[in-house]
Amino acid sequence: MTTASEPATIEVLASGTAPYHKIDPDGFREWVRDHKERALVSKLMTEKEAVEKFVADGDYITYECNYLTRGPNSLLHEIMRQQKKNLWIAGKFTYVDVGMLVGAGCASKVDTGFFLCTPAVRQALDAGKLEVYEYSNVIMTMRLEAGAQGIPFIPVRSFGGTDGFDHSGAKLITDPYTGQATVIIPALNPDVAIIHVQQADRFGNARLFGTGISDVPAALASRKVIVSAEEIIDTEEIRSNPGLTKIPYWCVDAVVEAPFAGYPGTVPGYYASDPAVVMEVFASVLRGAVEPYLEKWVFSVKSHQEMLEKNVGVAKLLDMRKRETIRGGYRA
Amino acid sequence: MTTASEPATIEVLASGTAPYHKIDPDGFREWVRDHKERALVSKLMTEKEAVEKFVADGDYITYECNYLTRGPNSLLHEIMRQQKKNLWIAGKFTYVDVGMLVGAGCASKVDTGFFLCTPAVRQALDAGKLEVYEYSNVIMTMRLEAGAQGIPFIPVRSFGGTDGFDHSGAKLITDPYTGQATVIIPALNPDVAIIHVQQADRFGNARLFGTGISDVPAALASRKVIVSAEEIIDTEEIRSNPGLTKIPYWCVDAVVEAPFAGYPGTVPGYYASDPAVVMEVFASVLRGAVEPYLEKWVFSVKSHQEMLEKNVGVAKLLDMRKRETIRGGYRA
Amino acid sequence: MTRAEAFSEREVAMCNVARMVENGRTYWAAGGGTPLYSILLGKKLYAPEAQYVTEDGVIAPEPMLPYEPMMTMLAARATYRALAWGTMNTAGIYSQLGYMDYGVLNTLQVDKHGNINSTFLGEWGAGGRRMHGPGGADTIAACCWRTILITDQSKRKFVEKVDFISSPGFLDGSEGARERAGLPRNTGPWRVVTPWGMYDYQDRRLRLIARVPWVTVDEILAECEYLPLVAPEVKVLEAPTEEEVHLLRTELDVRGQTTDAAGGWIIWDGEQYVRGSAE
Amino acid sequence: MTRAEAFSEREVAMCNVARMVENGRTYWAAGGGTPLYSILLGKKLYAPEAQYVTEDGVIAPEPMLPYEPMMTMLAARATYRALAWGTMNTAGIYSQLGYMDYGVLNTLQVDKHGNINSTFLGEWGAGGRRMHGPGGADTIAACCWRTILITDQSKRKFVEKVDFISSPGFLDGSEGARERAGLPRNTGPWRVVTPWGMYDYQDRRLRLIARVPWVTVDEILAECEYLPLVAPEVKVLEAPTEEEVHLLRTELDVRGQTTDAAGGWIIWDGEQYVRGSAE
Repeated sequence: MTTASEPATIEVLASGTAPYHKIDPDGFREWVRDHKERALVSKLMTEKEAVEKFVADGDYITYECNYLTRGPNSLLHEIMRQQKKNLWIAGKFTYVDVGMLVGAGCASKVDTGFFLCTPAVRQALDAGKLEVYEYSNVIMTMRLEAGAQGIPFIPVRSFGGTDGFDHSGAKLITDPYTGQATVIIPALNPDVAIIHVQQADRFGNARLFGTGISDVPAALASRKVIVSAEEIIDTEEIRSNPGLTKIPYWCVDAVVEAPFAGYPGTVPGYYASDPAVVMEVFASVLRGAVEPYLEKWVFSVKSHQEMLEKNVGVAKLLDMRKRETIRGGYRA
Repeated sequence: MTTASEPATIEVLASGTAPYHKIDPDGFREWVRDHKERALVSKLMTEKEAVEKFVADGDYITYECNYLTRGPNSLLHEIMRQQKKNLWIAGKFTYVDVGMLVGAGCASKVDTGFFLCTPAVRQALDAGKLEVYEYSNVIMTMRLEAGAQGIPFIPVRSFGGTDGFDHSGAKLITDPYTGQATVIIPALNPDVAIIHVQQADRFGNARLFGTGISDVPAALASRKVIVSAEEIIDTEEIRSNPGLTKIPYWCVDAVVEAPFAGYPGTVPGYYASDPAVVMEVFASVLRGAVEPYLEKWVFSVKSHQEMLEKNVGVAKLLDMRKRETIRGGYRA
Repeated sequence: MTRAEAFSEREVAMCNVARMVENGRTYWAAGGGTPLYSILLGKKLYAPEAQYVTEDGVIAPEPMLPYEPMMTMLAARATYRALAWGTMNTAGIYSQLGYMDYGVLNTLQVDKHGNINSTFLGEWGAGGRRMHGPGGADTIAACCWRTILITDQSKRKFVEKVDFISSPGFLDGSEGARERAGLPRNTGPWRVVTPWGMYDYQDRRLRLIARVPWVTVDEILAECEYLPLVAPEVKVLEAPTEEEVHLLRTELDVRGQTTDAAGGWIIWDGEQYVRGSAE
Repeated sequence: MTRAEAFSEREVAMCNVARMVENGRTYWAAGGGTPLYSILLGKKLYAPEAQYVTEDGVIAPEPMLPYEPMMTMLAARATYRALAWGTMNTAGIYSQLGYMDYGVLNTLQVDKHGNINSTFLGEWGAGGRRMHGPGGADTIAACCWRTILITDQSKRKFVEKVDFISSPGFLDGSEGARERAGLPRNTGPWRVVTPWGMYDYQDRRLRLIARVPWVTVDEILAECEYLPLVAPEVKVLEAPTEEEVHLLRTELDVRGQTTDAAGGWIIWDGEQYVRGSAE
């Protein structure tokens, strides 16, 4: 049992010096009040409409999982196809994705995390067209967690002592309760989140199966949320098992029906990956030859569905589905 | 985009003056390291063994839900039966429970929340045998959330300006990111949590169905965790749908098989309440006549099962089960 | 809509709250008594597309009515056919994020600035009478965009200054007081509804804006320890309808625990409503 | 256990980590390469009751092996038959709470105090070479009770001071440096394993404690830019067994992406192990 001590101040022992995305919990609340639909209205639209409407040049964007695993790839492709500019990317648990977005000319800032530092990324860095701020995967997802609670910062037990700390928005303070040095990190409220889920209804009530990265915090923390779904299911189905709904409709601004949106990656419980194309994208970004990949898989088609039709075909899709033999935990 | 400002200090604008349960994130980590079983070993035991082993006089205790709804009633009764003393109760979302525990002579401190302030409670207060510290339900569950993350405190957007704040462990500081006045509240790491769930395996992997209060944070935040379960299920069943496991085994110290442990309340999806006895307990605590209730339902029996046998009987239990006709969301 | 012949005072307050419920808005119902029943009444009769949460984090249920006694949260019937199930922190976090348009709550004591006391009558720590505490109301009052408070009309409930601020109104009434205390911007008390009338706030001070037909403004003011401002035109509220009280009695508060708990009854004598007993 | 006839350097390191895996302990495997395969190898052969998590918050899976290329987290085969599914914050929070006994990670550069660089070679912001960043390793290095680092034995990897601390070791090596930086008490680097040897820390400084039979201490020290302390008795590690390399090649790293990615091969010439090519 401890009686509250009463320091008049809390010491700030160290502060990172990097720019960080604006923190404004009250402004975020007002955005929610003015823009988030609390009525049950259909938000179904095409990937083209969703990206036109909800992704703007200069936006801070987070996407969930990555290009290989339940990635919102149809939306990522559409963002590149629409040539969005100067995006600030939450580069947590990413792999080839940042290299693709930078290669496509869409990104000018990255908070990392982890990403493959490809020739395109290095060129952009050298040319001063890209800035990178230094966090780590969990620090990024904890920033989203704080953003998802509407609070300006959150204490964490990692990140202290690293050089990343210096190139970030973190601070080291004396915890007023224990007197111990404690790291706090700034909340993250992205402008836009794109998330691929297994099932959603037309209002945006979304089910996710399997492990995840920060899908739910990202949906809560972001001003604009685009959900793509392997399957659109009926709201009656949602109401029949409310325990499966991970993201409620009111967080979601657009719902895109997008079977095989994770291609060439896997969507657990639905289909395995296409290993040849997974290797192709790795080879492309690592060798600094991302353009041919983008040309073939993104720019030469008008939509994800056209890409599946022209470049993949039924046999391969059925084979991917066939190779995914695990069902336990992935169905209602 | 904001560049980190660098104040050398953060102002503490106001501090609550109440005692609060010790905050010691590093000590909690060491407790976990030294006491939490990471091997898969059976933790099945009787309610008597569990309470003898894991509830000590003077412990800070949290229980989930309340006496009416998925309450850990068989464990609460056992704590009273074993006449544990000087417990400090997390009185969030509680109803008749605090009145029962105080009436049984078990509690000497309460962090509230919400509880029926019964004659027994008022007598204890007047006699100086009970202290109450002032929080609110969400502030209490957010304190548990901070404790469940191993951090010393967390910012919140409520509680500021109340008189509860003054009689609590909260502080008002200037957020170093926005400069705005921001409330922070101390983490809560109870000594013991008791939680009733629908299903668990013998190692403690637990499934919860329906809405909840702070079951998962309580399990993570507490040094000693006793789970009672309507059904003990096989670990094969747990592994068949990992998405349903809400509390992993390593948090749990004791597993008690306890069908109808929520009696006289409901366990959603399993059985409805016994309305007559629900009214009986309300009437008893509100009229300051809790002793006859405790004598009949707690002290005169050796175990919850004996109570079911002697005081309830098969017909009533089957009727409670029959009246619970809703299944959607409550089964794997 | 048919005029109801007889109804209780609590029923009047619930009907008046129910008529304010709007489609496409979110409500956090404090606890399970009058606030929840008011919202359900509004949803059933006037605004089916209003959505609500309760403290256990249920999102937009279609409950199976009536409830068993005291089983208004967590129970299967109360959380039936929800769009999602959550926890207390789910409710807390959505309200922190600004997703909750309205909070509906009741209380023991309210003061001129809308501060709410449900903790202590008298001086804290020095005698007096401890009550049940804020429960979820503190978060509702702090974080919902607008709060609707339901209480009875009586001198000991409408006070100059509450003995203990359990849930925040406009605090000391000065501009920016809530923000200075760490609460979200542009939030605060919006309406107070009693069986006799309705209040809003002018410059953060309680103001009477409506009354029921069978009570005068003076009668209301006589039941206020703190004399509220009075709007230039005090509107006259409609009496409950037969549909409203029928629904309340057959589907919502079927055991009358909420509606009968306090206050008198109002009866239509053929020409007007008069206060009387239910006998 | 049969002696393996030929194996790669990476296989040596993984086998040596695998043999340290203990029953009843928890492991956080960084990413999906050598750390994950080392733990799986140890679990399959020596410590079936060791449990692990990966960054996506999977708890204690029984994965369906082998994986598809690059599909070592989130994929159905990787998270198969887990005891629970979580998220990245699940993994982070359990490690913050002290539930993770060991973290296993690999790196590009390590210094005398066990600090890890995976972010930048050269001076940050002034030329040099950006790498992939810490990923989950920062949290692993900060919060697991003990960390096991896997890396190759080469001068450019064992340095006096890393160019950039991506994940914390003992920082400047002074007592309490980690605590002063906000990290949990009594945590820190525990072992470094390379294809040639093994290190621990004495007073927070790297110390060579074991070597493989086919490499001398002097050869190891020649591949350290920073000369580590050397234990009074440098143990000789056992070579990989046939069982180990068979399992690695048939169930774990079946495409050789991890094991073939760098380093030479070791071959039994009938009398002793010699370094050679795989041809």
